[in-house]
Amino acid sequence: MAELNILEAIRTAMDEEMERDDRVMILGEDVGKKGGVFGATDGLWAKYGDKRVLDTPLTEGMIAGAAMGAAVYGLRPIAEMQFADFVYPGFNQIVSEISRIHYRSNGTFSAPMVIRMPYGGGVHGALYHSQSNEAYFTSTVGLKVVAPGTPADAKGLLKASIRDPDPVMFFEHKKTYRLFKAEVPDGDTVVPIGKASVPREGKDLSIFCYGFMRTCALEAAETLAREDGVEAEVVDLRTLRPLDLDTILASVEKTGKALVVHEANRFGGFGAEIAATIAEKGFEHLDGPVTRLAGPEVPGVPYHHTLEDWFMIGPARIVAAARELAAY
Amino acid sequence: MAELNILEAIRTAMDEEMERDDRVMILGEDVGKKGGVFGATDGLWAKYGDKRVLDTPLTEGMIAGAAMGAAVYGLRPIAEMQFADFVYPGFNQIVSEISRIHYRSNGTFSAPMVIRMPYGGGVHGALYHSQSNEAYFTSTVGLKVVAPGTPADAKGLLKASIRDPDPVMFFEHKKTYRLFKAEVPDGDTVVPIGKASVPREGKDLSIFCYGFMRTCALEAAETLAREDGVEAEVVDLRTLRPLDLDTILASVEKTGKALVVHEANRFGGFGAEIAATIAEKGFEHLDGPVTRLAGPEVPGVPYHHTLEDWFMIGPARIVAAARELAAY
Amino acid sequence: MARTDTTPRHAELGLTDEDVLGMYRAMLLARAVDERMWLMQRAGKIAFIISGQGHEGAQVATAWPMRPKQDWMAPFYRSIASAMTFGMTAEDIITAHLAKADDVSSGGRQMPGHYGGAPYNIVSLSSPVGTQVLHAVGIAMAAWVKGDDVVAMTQFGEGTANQGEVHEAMNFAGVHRLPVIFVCENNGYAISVPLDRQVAGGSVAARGAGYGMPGVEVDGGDVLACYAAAKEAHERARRGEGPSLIEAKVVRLTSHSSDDDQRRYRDPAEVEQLKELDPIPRFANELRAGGTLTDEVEERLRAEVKAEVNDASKRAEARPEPNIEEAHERVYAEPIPGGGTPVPLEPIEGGTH
Amino acid sequence: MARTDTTPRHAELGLTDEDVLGMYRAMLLARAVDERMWLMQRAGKIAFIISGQGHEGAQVATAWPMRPKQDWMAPFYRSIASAMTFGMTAEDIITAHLAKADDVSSGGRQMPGHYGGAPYNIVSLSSPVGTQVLHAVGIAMAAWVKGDDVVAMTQFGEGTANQGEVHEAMNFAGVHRLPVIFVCENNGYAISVPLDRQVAGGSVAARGAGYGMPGVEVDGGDVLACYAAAKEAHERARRGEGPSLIEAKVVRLTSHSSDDDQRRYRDPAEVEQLKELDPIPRFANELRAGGTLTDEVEERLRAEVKAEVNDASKRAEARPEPNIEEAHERVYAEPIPGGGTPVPLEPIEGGTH
Ligand SMILES: Cc1ncc(C[n+]2csc(CCOP(=O)(O)OP(=O)(O)O)c2C)c(N)n1
Ligand SMILES: Cc1ncc(C[n+]2csc(CCOP(=O)(O)OP(=O)(O)O)c2C)c(N)n1
Ligand SMILES: [Mg+2]
Ligand SMILES: [Mg+2]
Repeated sequence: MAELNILEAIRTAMDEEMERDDRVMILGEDVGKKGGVFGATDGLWAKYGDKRVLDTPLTEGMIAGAAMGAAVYGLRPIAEMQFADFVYPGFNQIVSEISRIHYRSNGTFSAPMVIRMPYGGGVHGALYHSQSNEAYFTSTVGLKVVAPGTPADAKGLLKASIRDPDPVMFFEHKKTYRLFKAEVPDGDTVVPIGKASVPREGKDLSIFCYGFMRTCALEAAETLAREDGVEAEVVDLRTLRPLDLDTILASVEKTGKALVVHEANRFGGFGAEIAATIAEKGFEHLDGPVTRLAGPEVPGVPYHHTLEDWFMIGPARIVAAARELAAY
Repeated sequence: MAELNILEAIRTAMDEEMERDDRVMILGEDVGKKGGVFGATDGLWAKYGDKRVLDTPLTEGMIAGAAMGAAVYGLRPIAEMQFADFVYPGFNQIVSEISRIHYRSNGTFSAPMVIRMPYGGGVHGALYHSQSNEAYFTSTVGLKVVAPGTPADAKGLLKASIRDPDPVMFFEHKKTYRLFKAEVPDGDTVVPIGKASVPREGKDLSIFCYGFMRTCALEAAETLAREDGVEAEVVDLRTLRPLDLDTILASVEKTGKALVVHEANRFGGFGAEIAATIAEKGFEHLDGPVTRLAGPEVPGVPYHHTLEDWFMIGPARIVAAARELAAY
Repeated sequence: MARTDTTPRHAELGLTDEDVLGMYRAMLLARAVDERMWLMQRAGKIAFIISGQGHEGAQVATAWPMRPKQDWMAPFYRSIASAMTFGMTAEDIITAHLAKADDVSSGGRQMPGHYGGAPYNIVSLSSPVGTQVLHAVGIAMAAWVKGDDVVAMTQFGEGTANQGEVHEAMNFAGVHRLPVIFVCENNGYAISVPLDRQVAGGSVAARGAGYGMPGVEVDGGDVLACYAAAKEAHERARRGEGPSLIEAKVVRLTSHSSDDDQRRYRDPAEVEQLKELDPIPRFANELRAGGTLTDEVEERLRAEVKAEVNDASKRAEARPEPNIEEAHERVYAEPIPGGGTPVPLEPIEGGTH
Repeated sequence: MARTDTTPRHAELGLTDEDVLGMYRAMLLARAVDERMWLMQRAGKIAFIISGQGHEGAQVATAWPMRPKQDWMAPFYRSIASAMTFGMTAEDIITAHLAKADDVSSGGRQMPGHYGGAPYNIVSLSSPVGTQVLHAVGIAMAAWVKGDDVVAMTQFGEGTANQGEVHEAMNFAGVHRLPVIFVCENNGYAISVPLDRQVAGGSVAARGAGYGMPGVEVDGGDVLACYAAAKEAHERARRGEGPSLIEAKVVRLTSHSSDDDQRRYRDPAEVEQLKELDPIPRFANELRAGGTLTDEVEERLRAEVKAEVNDASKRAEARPEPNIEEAHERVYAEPIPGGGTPVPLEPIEGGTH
């Protein structure tokens, strides 16, 4: 077991998969000699060369579309979007093509590929370097959507994503890249897509989260236990599509109360799907309204640090929301 | 009062607004001499000329982006996307630019413009001429989203949208274009954005719908009354963002049961937001789980008529879902 | 076969008489399939048709150098003749239009005109125009990364050439000298919008220079000129010298599609003259002048084609309809048992904070 | 002022001595502001800076023919010198970087480098590269529709030139001969990716031909050549002859931004030589050789600039910070009372099936 941060875990996953399978290649902006703007591909260009770690022109449509062509041909491309905020020029390829080619061709073509995207706020990136835009992809049938919150999950899920026969949108919360180190199993250990984890058990209420919010929720749960005697169960969804309904509903059945937390704005955010599903399928177990704690209804994280702090969700706001729900 | 179908109502709204305000212009593919592929702009090119009814190159990014530039300059552009399915090359401009310029410029710029898009299935259009992709836009802060279901609403809401100081995504269900005629107030009558209507009152359960589903829900409600003695209230949301919470919650308070119906796939669809909100804000009034009836989890409407029928929601399926909920 | 004294043009290009008659036959067949589908549409058997009539010369000629099952093609909705030259059969095309369960393109899931065929290396086409151009480039990139001897070809209209993705595709192909051939079939209209409202400067070929690749304009009704351009582009790609852009000036003999009426926006005189620009009689005349095509051969070919289309239609119509039990299948490559995706190796369970 | 006998180049272009000294001063001021912001960044007062150093010659020169408050500009993140030539003050720029409440660009909502100013006709810039090019075209379109005497200018890098939206913008502008000037500031890198990996064929100017517009390549360190190209483009636009594309070859004297270290990907020898390509001493030498610039004037200008930047910084730092009470405001143009939007005329109520 090595101690890695999330960025290192991601790099290791790609390195191991490229080593294992020569169909795996990386393409994106600045992924080559520079090693990516966050360093996720650092060292891979030197190791695998100019073609398998390919610097593309500054064109996300091309990155997504050419990756799909390569996947159709038989490669296993990993496309990096420099920031999730810049995926939109590639949206047509992702939504019209990558997600649909399998269905539209009656299963005769497929697009096994991964699109990696750093997302999330709290890094002084303002409106265009902070977005949590997972809802655009979780609502798109044909895609899988993954958002790990720990180094082991990042490595194991990225390996699973690269091997997956379907297209996977892989969300990496950039604030977590170097947030902490943790043990990561060596070698070929994968974390299955479609399975949530329960890093903390509790009986009083369930907190559903992913990405950076996992860290915040666990911290909040400690506070709640210490200060309120409230035992919160924390469910880290890890995969957003397909959603692990069994784990979610089992937790709601146990606690009777659900708090859904994410960083993106609330209206139409991914939390709506989680909440609606719990409200429908878990109706009989609910002892309080399914509550959403989400970012404010503004078009993006504002830059100035006090405005950014105002936007971001942290442990304190989770504690406050959980207290209110627990008291219901 | 004139008897118009929805297509005529839309054309009349544009005509009257262009007459009233010379800042209003139309741009899009084939909107000029041909009058649009559905005929929505028929006659306007001949009346207002080549510049105010402008045939653009086949480039949705340009249509959205140039419309925004024109709006910033002071015009009131109406951009037509030939099909909602083809909006994605313009997604970057809509999401990154049009929805955000007001906030990011601290209110000093704005983009008063309308994007009209024919959407929806049931017209043998298959995966790429049938999409109900409203959820991508309802989750985008900074946009308003409108989806009328009657000729009077289509005219009144389009006029309101053209006059609105913010960008409006205007969804026109193409199956409803010529579905029926109904009375439409003459002249300057607008329907306010942000207000639902209640075309049928009922006490047993509430059906929330919009667009073509309004027609289906009303038909279903008649069947339910006749065959089951169940009085369903039908709420036509008309505006999807901002959502008329007062009307929605008042209806739930009255009936205790909510059925949310839309044509798009269920997971992450706009219905999730409606359902989640009802589940949270209307929790105390609910006598049954908030139920969603939505399209299946496939990437689009398949073409063959039996497959298309399988996909589409009609009155019969609404009746079935309502029966189950009423019996809860 | 009667022959003239001078070497015919096609021989200079290395084509045998058989080759050119084969090309001619392919054009006749594509046209016959196309016409049959309009009949079926009028008979209510097909909901929609979008035609390749007028494009057949350029399509057969540019697809001719392509090596079936080795090279790849990313077609567009008018590519009936290209797709058939590259391997699809008349029956495949008609089956797709009838949306039958075993339609090779989509099993009845897509509208007519959305060609594709895994066994033929023809990438499944969607509707948003221009997206396929990037797929061809991605395939060429993959072949280049792997060192495979593969050329990718893609077709699109002149209206589509203005889409951003087409620009991104050509530029990327130019940067890495990828083995890809861009064929723009310029028929002067994008639905109702004429060339001068679509393409600034009026020439798509002129854009090649901005991507460091040759941009050649050819008369799309001159079959051998189209062939020569494509042959050169194919060799260039195989020599590792990179992509080529071919703009073939063709005519759209029909309305945009069965949903359109071109008399609304096209000058009646212009519509009147269209027939004269039909590439099929033009090629026939050339082959007759050179003595390659005789009445007798013509008759035989037309009879063969007619029989082939009749047979194909009959067989296609007899195929099974899709059934709704499968409508929700093949969304993901494999079913997801219990919400999880199978992955090949040992998974770890639970969280690991 | 000492003068030589021959007519100086700038006089031939119709520029007075005052004009060129004004241009030189504008370059000095932009550089001084830029350098000051790096200092503030190192001092922890600014989280991020992205520099225009090396681009000032091309920027001041191309913006010079533009008519403030009549023409429009859609800048990019290196456009410090352009934006200041077109009306923004040193204080505006520094205030934006400090994210103060009354920052004209965004009131502290956007990152440093995202210029905009309603009073100056400078369109608010976002981060996704290239989007602004379409805004400039849309403004030009609106002016053309209304018949206004307005020219729009936009700037972008050579990496950005490959984005699809830029292609769509140029093509549309070419189709309708819109009054817009495209300035590509080619500094040879898009972050770490060099020109030959970005631009197939190596020339952005060469793309003009594919859009029916002149594409001119100029030495971005030759201020007067840039001015001449922009002046001609501006006149052309006003004459209704349509858009122009100017590719100015400039140098990026700094790393891409304060988050980047160009020594990771750029040859040390290349980095070493950058200083020699600085447009400021180049222009100074030209003006000195012509006798327009003397030691005395230089000294005065530098002193003025220094004082201006000091004052601007002081005033900017004293401005108020944004407060969170307003953070949720100005999402929509007006508040939505009770979920409804006010519309000017009599509404109807309820449904009307
Ligand atoms: C992205 C997108 N926008 C709009 C359409 C609707 N549409 C289908 S074909 C077409 C015109 C295409 O013109 P061109 O590229 O010249 O090809 P042609 O049909 O003339 O062969 C349009 C606008 C579409 N399919 N995709
Ligand atoms: C759509 C998008 N993708 C990626 C980025 C990240 N990014 C910012 S600047 C830049 C390089 C731009 O290069 P160029 O256009 O040559 O301008 P330069 O910075 O060299 O002046 C990149 C990749 C972005 N801002 N927007
Ligand atoms: Mg065409
Ligand atoms: Mg550059």
